Amino acid sequence: MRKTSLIALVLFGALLLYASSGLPGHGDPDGPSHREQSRVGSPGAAAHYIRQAKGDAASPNIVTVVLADYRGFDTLGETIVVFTAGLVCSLILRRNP
Amino acid sequence: MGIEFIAGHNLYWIISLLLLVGLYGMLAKRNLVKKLIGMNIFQTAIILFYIAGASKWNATVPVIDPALGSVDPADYINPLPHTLMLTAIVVSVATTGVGFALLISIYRRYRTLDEDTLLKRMR
Amino acid sequence: MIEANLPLLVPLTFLISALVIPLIGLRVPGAAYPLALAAVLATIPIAGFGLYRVMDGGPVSYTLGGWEAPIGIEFVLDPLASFLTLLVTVVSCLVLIHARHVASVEHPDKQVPYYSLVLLLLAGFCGIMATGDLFNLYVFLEISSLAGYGLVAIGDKRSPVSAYRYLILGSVGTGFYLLGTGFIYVMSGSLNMADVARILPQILDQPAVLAGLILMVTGIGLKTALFPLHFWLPDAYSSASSVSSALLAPLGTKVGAYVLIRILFFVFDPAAVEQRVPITSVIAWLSAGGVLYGSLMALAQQEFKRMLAYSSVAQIGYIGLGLGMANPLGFTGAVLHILNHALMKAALFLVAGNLRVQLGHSNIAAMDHRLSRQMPWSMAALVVGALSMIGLPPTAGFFSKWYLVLGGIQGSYWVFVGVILLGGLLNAIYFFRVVERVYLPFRRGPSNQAAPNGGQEVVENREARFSMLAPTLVLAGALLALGLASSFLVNRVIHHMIPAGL
Amino acid sequence: MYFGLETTLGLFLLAAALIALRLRNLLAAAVTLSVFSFISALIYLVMGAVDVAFTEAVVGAGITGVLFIVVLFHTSRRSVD
Amino acid sequence: MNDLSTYPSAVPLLAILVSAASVPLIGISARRPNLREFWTLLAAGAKFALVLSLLPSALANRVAETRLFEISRGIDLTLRADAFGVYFALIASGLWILTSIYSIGYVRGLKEKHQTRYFASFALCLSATLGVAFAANLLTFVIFFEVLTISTYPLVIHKQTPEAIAAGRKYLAFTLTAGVVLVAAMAAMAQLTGTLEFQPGGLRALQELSPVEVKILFGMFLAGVGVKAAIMPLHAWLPAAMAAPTPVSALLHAVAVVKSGVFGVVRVVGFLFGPETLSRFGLNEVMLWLAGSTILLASCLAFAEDNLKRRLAYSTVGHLSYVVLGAGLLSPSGLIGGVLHIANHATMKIVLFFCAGAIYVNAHKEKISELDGIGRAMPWTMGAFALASLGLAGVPPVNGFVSKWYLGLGALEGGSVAVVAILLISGLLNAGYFLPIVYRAFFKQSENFNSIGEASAWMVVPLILAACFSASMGLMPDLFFHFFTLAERIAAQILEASNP
Amino acid sequence: MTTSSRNPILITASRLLAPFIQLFALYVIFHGHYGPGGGFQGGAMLAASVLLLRLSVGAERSELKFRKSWGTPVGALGALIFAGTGLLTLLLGGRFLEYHYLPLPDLSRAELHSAGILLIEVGVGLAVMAVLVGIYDDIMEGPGGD
Repeated sequence: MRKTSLIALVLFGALLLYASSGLPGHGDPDGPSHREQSRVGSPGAAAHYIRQAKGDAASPNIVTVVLADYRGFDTLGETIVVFTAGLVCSLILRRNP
Repeated sequence: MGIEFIAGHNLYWIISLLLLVGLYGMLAKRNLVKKLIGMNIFQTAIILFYIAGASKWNATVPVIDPALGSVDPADYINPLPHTLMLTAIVVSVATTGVGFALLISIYRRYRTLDEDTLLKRMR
Repeated sequence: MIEANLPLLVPLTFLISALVIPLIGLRVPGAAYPLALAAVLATIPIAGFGLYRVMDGGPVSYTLGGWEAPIGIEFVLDPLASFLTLLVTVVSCLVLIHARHVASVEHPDKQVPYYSLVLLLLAGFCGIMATGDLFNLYVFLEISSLAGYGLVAIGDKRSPVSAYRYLILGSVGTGFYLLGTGFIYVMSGSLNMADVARILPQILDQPAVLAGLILMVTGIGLKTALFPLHFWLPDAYSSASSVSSALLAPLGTKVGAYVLIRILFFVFDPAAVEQRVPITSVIAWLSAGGVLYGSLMALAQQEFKRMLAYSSVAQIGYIGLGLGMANPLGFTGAVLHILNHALMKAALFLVAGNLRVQLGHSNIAAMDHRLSRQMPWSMAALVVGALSMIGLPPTAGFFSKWYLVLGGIQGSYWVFVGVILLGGLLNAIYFFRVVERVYLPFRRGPSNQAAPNGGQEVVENREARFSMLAPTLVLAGALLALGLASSFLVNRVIHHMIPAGL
Repeated sequence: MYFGLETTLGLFLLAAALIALRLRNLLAAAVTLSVFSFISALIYLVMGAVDVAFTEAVVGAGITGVLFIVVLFHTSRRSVD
Repeated sequence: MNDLSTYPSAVPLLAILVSAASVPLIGISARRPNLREFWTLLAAGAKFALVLSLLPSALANRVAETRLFEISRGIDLTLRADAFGVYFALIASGLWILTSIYSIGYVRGLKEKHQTRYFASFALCLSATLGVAFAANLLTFVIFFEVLTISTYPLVIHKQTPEAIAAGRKYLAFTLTAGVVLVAAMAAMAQLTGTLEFQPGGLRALQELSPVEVKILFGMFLAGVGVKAAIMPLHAWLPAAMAAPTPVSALLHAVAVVKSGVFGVVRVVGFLFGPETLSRFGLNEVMLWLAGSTILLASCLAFAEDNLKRRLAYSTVGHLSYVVLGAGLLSPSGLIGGVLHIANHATMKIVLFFCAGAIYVNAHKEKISELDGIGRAMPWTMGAFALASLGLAGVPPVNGFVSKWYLGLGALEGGSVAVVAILLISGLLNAGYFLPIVYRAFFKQSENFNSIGEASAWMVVPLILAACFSASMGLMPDLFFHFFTLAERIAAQILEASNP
Repeated sequence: MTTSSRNPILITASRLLAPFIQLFALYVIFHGHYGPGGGFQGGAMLAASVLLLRLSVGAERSELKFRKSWGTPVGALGALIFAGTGLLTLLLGGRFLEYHYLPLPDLSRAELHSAGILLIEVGVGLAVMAVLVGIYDDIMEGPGGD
């Protein structure tokens, strides 16, 4: 296990180093994820959120709007994850749940 | 490799190191609690990566500020990764919670949290 | 109503019934099982209708919250997804019917959280199938993973330890997937699979994109137990309770395989990726190793469930081989094997469950030929499952291997063809060992003092009850029927799944 | 968006992670993990992710820390590595 | 003569299903032996009648075909009762009737256990054999071939002694490996030629392949079907499988398994590769060498065996290779001889095994050295034994002579004197290892068998019938079922299609 | 061991503190619209306040605030509020979670979305609070062997 995990770590580190060379610089405002349009012309989600959030949900906190509205289903999933965790704990630990 | 490249990427390298540290903790540590600590570090590093990817120079937090007037995407930090990471944090807490439950359950049965001792007692 | 929300309905039904069960269970704990069964039964026609619609009129897209695709989350029901959703619902329905008695014997006072978790697991699986968004997939992956850890933790004495190892490695897997998604998002600016698939050809040369792909595939490979990443699987499946392993073994790894297909073939273009990183070849070679390793390890096991678990490692290898060949025939074989293996493994794990409940153990060394008369039907199902695992015609198992072999020959992968065939023979050896022990008397060894009353021993009937037997036999029958219907499946269903890039 | 600040905090973060993994006293390790969470929350804040920072502070430093300590009280506090 | 016309008919399918349908009936009536045996006999009779009804059209070059449904892309599960198929099916189903009657006497005489399993497996086995006979393409063939493998296994291990279990393992190891090789060969065939359909005279597409490909492919096919045909390096399972009850051995050796193997060899040679391809790549030479050496070696090994059934087994190994030899000659007479030998050897060998079983049931003797004087106690049995022995040695009045004669003619047509020599030598060897048994039985004195008489009528009648049948076949080869005409048809189909 | 100390100062302090934390938590949930905060954070803080009471006063007495067996059912209820909101819009003809189909009169489209967000934040908060407290209670079940 020791040797294999060492190999795994080295490979993983090399992969990360290789990947980081191609990432857009940290804070680069022209990064692909910040653009208004992607390379193939589909709308960039982030820019759309920033422009539309207030009008769409009457709320200045964009993160909340994205969280609960645009990507509300993710949040439902997140709640379910929490619920699942609680259920697992009571399944494992509770004597008579 | 110019100074700009280093300035733009040094955070990624720190994140990479953190990822490695976390993974090391999960794979190589013999104590089960340490594995969980490693998992937390690993997940925090991933979150950090997303947040770093979201940041923009000269932009403000993603809360619309009426004082700014018009809404220009360049003025606000990308909110999407933040949202995703809120979910990821919650998931990580949930996973940790399940891990805790399993730890307690293991300790109840085997009275140890050390992997080597555990393997011995499982025979 | 139903038609407009078709892609969402199956996961949503599971989710909501999983939430309702604890509320009702507070007052009426006995209601958990009927509710869970009702939910699963309700999803089968929906999933069937979904498959029919998709086959009839092409993929169905559904925007959650009414936000169009790259802005909001999209659910897409395409042939592959709807087919596997149907598979999940049908197999889980049979396992749940089987579970009624088994679960009440193995963990009687935990019905409410247990069935709720089962439904959450299924919700996670079906959500993974239906979603068209990379991050949403992660969320569902986590739901199913967490439920899976919980289900594995209920079992024999060592189950929490296996569950803990599963949790740590599963977290590494989902973490890798999340990180890979992060790379893809940072490079492409989108999380929607279809959108990403359109953007990717332009940025495929970027190291971060390839690294993202590798991370995602490694992460999902961990969840799928693709060969060198399989080490959590045998412990987890063998120490979990009968119902849990009967649910997880046939379905859990298959869902992982589905995600691999989705990412490798639908988001990325395998041919274009192959020019830069030989990822499909690596998968194929590792899978070939997995087939041999899993089969050899299965050969060495003394415990039936553990043997089945190692056999799973080998069977996942077959699926990986089919995917790694990256040609239509191999792909067909892989998808067919996902179906067949889900049914075979479900049948065999149900047999293991019958053994555990009726005998109290599933130790191969402690079985003897009386078993074939004590539990004739279960053992018949075991034989059919074994024949299918070996890949003998006309059982279903033969045809998936047939397509895999055809794919291997089409791509001139002679080594893989050899491995597939050799794997079949190894399968024959380790299943035959069990069948022989169950049907034939062995006069040697310390168990010589069998037959106490003068040779003509009285064998009492210890066959499992009807609710356990019926699903087992239905699955065994399905193995025979599907073998004959495989061409129909391939032409009418799987043919439409083959991605355009192949 | 302060370049030097981020890097400095990042190095602190790394140090906290290493310490948390090295400490043999698990209670101390758990506390260090809370510190780790807190530093990461600071970094999120510096990078403009206020919501994430808030959540991380509540969860990482709060709930997880409490649960960690409770678990350690119920199990063993020492680790061999 | 060669223009085959097919017409849709359900009869081939019914012929297969009738014995499969009897399996559950046999299972249900496990507690009522008479009813159970009634089902077996009923199925056997019905099956034979169905196959017989196909004979006229097969003689008229009209082929009944059941096209069921697609089982793989472009390949249907198809049954086609062409001359060769009907020929083999007639032998199999006809001898099944005799074997069933004989089995009843045998298992009751020995009070065997698991009789239900025995008869059920038997019925299933026959279904598979007919499937092999009627298979219109390779995939159908392989499916039934594998079903045959599995359904025979319970028969091999029937006694459940350690010896029988070991034999069962050996049997499965050989046949399953062969099945795997066959599947690989089939897949390669499908990819290279795009079709798996059997065609008289072989597939044209094969001639466009490179010699290496064809040779490897042929080697794989030969290995795949050759295990069941017990070609020499692959024969080891057959003597081991003698641990099975005698009627099973009779079935294995005379009808179902090994004959499916040689049937497969002829199918592969005549309907897949075709004489032209084989002779172009010199592959028939390989077959001749393999078959020739198998014949001689097996005959020599038979000499060394004292166990009667094992000696018969080695004799079988040798005689199967006569068929392979006939196929390898690629001349009309050679093919006729080879094909005829399938039927002739089946009838003769089944007599011999029936005799061995009768001796075992009555006298509990298995060794040849213990059979001194048994001929006086069991005159009918040993008389039939003598007749069949003579037939296998190739002595004229019995049918073995006919096929050997044609094989010899074929060898002369092809100008291979070596083959003629092999035939002569093996005939002598056959006589050499069979006649001493007859001699012992009738002319040596012993007190061992004073107290026993002839076996029960259940066993003696089928035995005598089979012996009479093989004798009359020798006198008039075309007598009952037009076997000779069928063999001519088959040879003509194979050869004329390849030399238009 | 028991984590509840019987120090009267601690008990009083935590009893005094808890309502304020809870108030702040509610503020956080509802303030999510305008600044940082939302259901999850608020729920976690609510849980923290309950945990504070449990830690200081002891589980037996603080159960008055939140009963032990409530963990999963209340969690399910919270998640059900969320899923139910989505289901409601779905039943009223919209897509899942398409808030402007909510049956609230006299509200503009944006306000309906705002109301929907509020609704689900409440659900999330409830679920998170219940589950976190539930996990704590499960862990505190005690070290009995099984």
